[in-house]
Amino acid sequence: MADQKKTDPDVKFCEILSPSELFAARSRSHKIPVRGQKDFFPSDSDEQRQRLEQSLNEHWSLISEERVERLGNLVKATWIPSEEIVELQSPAGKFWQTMGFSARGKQYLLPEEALYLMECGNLQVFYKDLPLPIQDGYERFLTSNTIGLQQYQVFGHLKRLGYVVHRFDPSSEPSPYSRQLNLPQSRDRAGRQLKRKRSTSPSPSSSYIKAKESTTDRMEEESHEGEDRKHPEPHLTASPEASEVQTATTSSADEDGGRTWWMTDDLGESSQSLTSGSSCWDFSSIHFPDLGSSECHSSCLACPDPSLLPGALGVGVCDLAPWRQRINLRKVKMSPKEHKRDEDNWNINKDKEVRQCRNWAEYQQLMARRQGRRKGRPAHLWNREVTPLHDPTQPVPTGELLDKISVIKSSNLLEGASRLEGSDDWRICFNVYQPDTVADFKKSNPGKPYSRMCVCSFEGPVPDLRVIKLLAFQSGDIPVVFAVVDHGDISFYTFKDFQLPTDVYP
Amino acid sequence: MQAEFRAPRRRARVQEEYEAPLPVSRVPEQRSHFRAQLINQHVLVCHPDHIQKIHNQGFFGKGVLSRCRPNHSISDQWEEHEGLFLPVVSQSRYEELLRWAGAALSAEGLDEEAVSQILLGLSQPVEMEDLRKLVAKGEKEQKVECEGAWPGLEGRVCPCAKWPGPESEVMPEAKRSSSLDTQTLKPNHDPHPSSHQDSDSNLDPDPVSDSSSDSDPESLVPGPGFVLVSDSDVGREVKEVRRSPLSLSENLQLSLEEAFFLVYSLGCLSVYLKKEPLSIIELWQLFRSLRPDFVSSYAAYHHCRSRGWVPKGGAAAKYGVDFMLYRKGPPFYHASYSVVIERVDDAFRGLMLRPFSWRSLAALSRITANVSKELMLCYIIYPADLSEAELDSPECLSRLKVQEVIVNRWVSSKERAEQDDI
Amino acid sequence: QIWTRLPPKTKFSLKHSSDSSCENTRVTQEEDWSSSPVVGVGLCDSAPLLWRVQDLRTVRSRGLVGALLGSLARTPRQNGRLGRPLLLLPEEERLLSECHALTCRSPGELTSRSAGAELTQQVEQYEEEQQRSYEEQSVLALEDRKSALLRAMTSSHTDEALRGRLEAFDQDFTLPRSALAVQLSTARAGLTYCSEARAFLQANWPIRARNDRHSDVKYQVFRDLRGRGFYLTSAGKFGGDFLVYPGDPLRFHAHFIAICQSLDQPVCLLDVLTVARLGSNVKKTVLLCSPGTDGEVVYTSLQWSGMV
Amino acid sequence: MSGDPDRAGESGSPPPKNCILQHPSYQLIRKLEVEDSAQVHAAFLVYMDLTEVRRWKEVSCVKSPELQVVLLEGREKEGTPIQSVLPLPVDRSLSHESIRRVLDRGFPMLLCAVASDSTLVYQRMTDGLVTPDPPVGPFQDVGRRQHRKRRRQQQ
Repeated sequence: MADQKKTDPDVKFCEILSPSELFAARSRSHKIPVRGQKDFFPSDSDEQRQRLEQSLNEHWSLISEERVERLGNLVKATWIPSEEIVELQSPAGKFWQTMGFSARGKQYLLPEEALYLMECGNLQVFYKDLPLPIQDGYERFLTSNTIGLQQYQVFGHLKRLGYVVHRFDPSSEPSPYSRQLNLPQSRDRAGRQLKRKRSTSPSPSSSYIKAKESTTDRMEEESHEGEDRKHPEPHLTASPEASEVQTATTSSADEDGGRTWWMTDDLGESSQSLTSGSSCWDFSSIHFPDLGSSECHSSCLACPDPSLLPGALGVGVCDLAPWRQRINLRKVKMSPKEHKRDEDNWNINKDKEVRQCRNWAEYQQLMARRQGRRKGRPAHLWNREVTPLHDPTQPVPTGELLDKISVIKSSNLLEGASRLEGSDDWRICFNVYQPDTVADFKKSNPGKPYSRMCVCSFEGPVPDLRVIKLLAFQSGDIPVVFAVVDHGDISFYTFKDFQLPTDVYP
Repeated sequence: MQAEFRAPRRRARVQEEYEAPLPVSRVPEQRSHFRAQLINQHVLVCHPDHIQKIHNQGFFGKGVLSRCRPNHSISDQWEEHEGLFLPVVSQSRYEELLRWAGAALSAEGLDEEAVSQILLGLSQPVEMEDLRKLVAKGEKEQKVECEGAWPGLEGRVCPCAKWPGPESEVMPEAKRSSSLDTQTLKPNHDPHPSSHQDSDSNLDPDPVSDSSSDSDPESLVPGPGFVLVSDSDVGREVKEVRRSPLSLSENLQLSLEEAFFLVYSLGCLSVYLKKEPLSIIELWQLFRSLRPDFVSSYAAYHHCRSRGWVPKGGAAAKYGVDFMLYRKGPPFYHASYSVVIERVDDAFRGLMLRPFSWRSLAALSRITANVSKELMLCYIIYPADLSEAELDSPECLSRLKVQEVIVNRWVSSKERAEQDDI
Repeated sequence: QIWTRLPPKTKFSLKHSSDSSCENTRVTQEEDWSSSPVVGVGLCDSAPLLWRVQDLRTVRSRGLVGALLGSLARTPRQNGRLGRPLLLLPEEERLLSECHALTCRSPGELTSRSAGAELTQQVEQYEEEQQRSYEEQSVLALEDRKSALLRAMTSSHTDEALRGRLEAFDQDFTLPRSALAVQLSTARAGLTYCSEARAFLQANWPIRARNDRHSDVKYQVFRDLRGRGFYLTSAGKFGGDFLVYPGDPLRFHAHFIAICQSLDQPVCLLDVLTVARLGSNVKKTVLLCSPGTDGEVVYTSLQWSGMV
Repeated sequence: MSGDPDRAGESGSPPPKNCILQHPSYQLIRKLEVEDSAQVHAAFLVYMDLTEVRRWKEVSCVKSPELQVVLLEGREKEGTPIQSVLPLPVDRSLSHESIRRVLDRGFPMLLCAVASDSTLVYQRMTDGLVTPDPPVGPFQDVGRRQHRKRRRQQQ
């Protein structure tokens, strides 16, 4: 450096401050000049030119400013290229609460942490006994092995806002299965070690893994934050069906791969046997069971026709009396409005002709006869292989109507997610913790992250449903945020699971 | 991670009554079946009564000349003339209407002479006395007018610049004050047809100034078959009452999804091609051939309807999405969601109905947020073993699944103001 | 900078391509490059970054804006104003390299620098300089203390007392080592390049895959608009390719959102509506830009119409 | 409700005459023999909107031989310049080239996206670079005045 200065001062590039400049820098301002209102049209006015010149001057003086710190405020460290980490040579500063890790009795920083601290003027990193300029930090620390430039941009952006940002290590997260069972995390170190070796992403050097091992033993935080959800308006109710489906599918989906196939296979079989069985039933021979008729006080149900039962299953006479006692026979209280609706509802049991039917075949014949008679049931809709889902001549309340036409099943992000294979193109990069948690933050027990970051390039693809499901499955109940880097701009997007609630108007 | 449900926002001023969620009867005695016509791959409802019911109960379709509800009138300028409220048209406009009527008559096979005879008869001034008598006859006259939209062969003129259908009549001078009278005549008249014209004008800083809503809503009152022709060419303004030469009968256009929903899910509509009503299968196959992505877009539409929401495709064009989702209906609530439909296979890989880039997503998310709506991706999941043959019937819908995803922009810092230096 | 004075509604279509002033400006600009200093680029994770203030000024004077990525030295913990390094857009990088105005400075230089005896020498030099800096700063600190004392004591103390204190300072004062002000350099020190080395440097420039059609289209549009005096930045968050400014973005708002596509490339009408809508929301004109067959770029302005 | 459910409910009765098919302008558009019937319908809706709702003058339909679509041309008011309108169903895509083809006719152009339920969205397309109107604000006064002056000069 200095040597070059002497030999060839003309072509030498130098942004190194003299001692007097360094001394003067101690008292420089830390304020950022406020930018003035912009113009819309460039004109050739001197006024505009002057303003531009002033803005540019301000800009360059800000940009060219070099970092000058008191030696005593700087933490010294060395770059270890073989392990791609930075080892502290002097005691760590306040940053130690949220960054770094100890191993082998020494303190280390990850390259992105070290670079960020260099940019903040907290850390001076030496390599071969010479201090590294920030440029060398960027060019040496940020590689495809550690963390790329775009990932660092996101890291820096969040750190500058005060967030705590840690690398996401999939193997240190509880599996979705144990999360669901709410298992306390295993403290078996050997087992975890094994898991980590399998981990593919993000790929820190092995020494980092070992080093981190000793510090990151932690219990998964069990408490779930009470979410303060807005209550939907009165008529708006999330369909209970949807939530049922969700729990049912998550439980099956979260099962080990070994058992999922068994379950689905079983389901398929049972449904098949059901349909094949139904096709050979003779409806004219099946009488309606007489359950509720008040005229008939028979207290026994006759044995069912053995031909309807699976082989070797004997079913005897059923005494109804004990069952009757258990049935709640109290009259349902209804508001006048409900009464009215009930009356509006055409009750099939009040129909004389229907009550004369003795079996399904007769009932169906009756319906067919009526259909022929019925006005307003156009043949081109009803006498074809596909008929409307709803018959407008048989009115039902809106809620029921909506149920009837709900033929498309709802899915959720976890459904079928466990069978998806991970990909290298999409992975979660960071765990992010809110700035206001910094005060009580413990690296050894960071608790539940506020969100997880997946860094992607603006020129790259938008995640498809597969990716959204995959990452949602990996992340559990913590939202995944896609940090999209467009050169200097970073935008953050979330893709959250949603089920449109059913909205019933009378 | 489940997205939080945001309560839909009610409109500040609601100027109409809510009739019913869907155009189906809820008592067995009252039956209604509607009819639409397939023209140029579009489904149009022509019968004024059908239009009213289909639009007001569930907000299906759009008047082809109006911004939502069919409420187009022959003139947006109305005047009181000797006790009657009449639409004003200029002499040139009147002549234009006459020419059209002539063309229509010629198209029906009339020779030139007959046409000019009819037109001559049409353009004679009408005495106010006669007109008052006609008005007094009231509804009976209206019925007749309803039947034919065009001057008939018998030369009988149908004075029918009316719109929409049965609720049109000559308004007596006490236009609004004699509310009892008007109400009985016009049971479902919307006094402020323009009230939800720009459905989002409150929150949506529509880029263009909303000049059209400045026009006095009262002036859009449906008119009679008579117009006040003003001729200012001769120095001073002359005004005379004449018959309107033709009806500008407005149709209700249904999107393919809306039409198929009314036919298949509610069973309350028949769609005719020429004079033949189409079966469900025929309609399904026809719509699929018209729009390759019809299965997906219908599945998404059907899903939202079956959850009780009102999807509208037209409004969505303004925001570059497939449809907007309203609670209850556009007159009552602001749209809650901008919906984009995506089709995915069994492995949840996109089949790219609309190839998304971060660029287009950024723009969509930004404009959606600008008008306080949420961006919803609606994925239609096709099972791997769904055959082409199965897709040829709407029964394949039960094999599809739907996954909604809400896309939100997360702001990393609340206090960080959006950079103004753009 | 003639083109910043263009009337706002100038047409630049095929028909007007013969406009001679436009051609001249562009040619002049390219020639100008040969006299300007070569810009040194550092590659970080294959992204082209500029580090030296001189280089940043050079590209800015050529109307290239780039994007600042680093924490600002003065107040690092905020995102409103960022500092060095400056990331070049691919189009800026290409423009510079085609004008032979770019060279790559890899950290490899540093490695070669740090060999054996040379390294030892460098370390010694570093320590010497730090020692010298310490001594100079000690002097400065002492002066500083003295003048502070003088200011504080003039009114209430006698000259003698003052002189006593000052002498005591001279004898006793030592600047604590920890109070030494040190610089954390931003850019790596090194040689600048003289213009003669241009051809040689060009050969050194890493070849990058730029084969896809879209980047070619974008580059042609970028080059053309820059040639007309506009400043361009990335417009991702507005759904476009470039934000187009009539002058330096420090002082002006962008007028256009440029969307680059080849003439025959079909675009989904819904996408057009989306971006036109957004353009009107942010009061900018959406500009469809396509390179024509004869090398001229065709522009069509797209505005949300007042027809509702 | 003044409906006539019985009559309406009969499936056998013939549908009412359709008004659109008899509209004279519709016949005019059909005579252009453009095969894309969805575009033809879009053009008709735009034609009706221009003439009936917006009251444009001298509206005519022309066929673009290169694009095989119906274009509309007319004046917003009497005495104002002619404008070309390209009606297009909203689910279509278009290339910059096809926009240029319409612009090459030499008139200011509007692109009209026609949604499936007949909603219309108009976009103005202009050759070259059209500087947007400056945002309103006190600081803009100088620029705005100059802007107006410039615009006037160009006209």
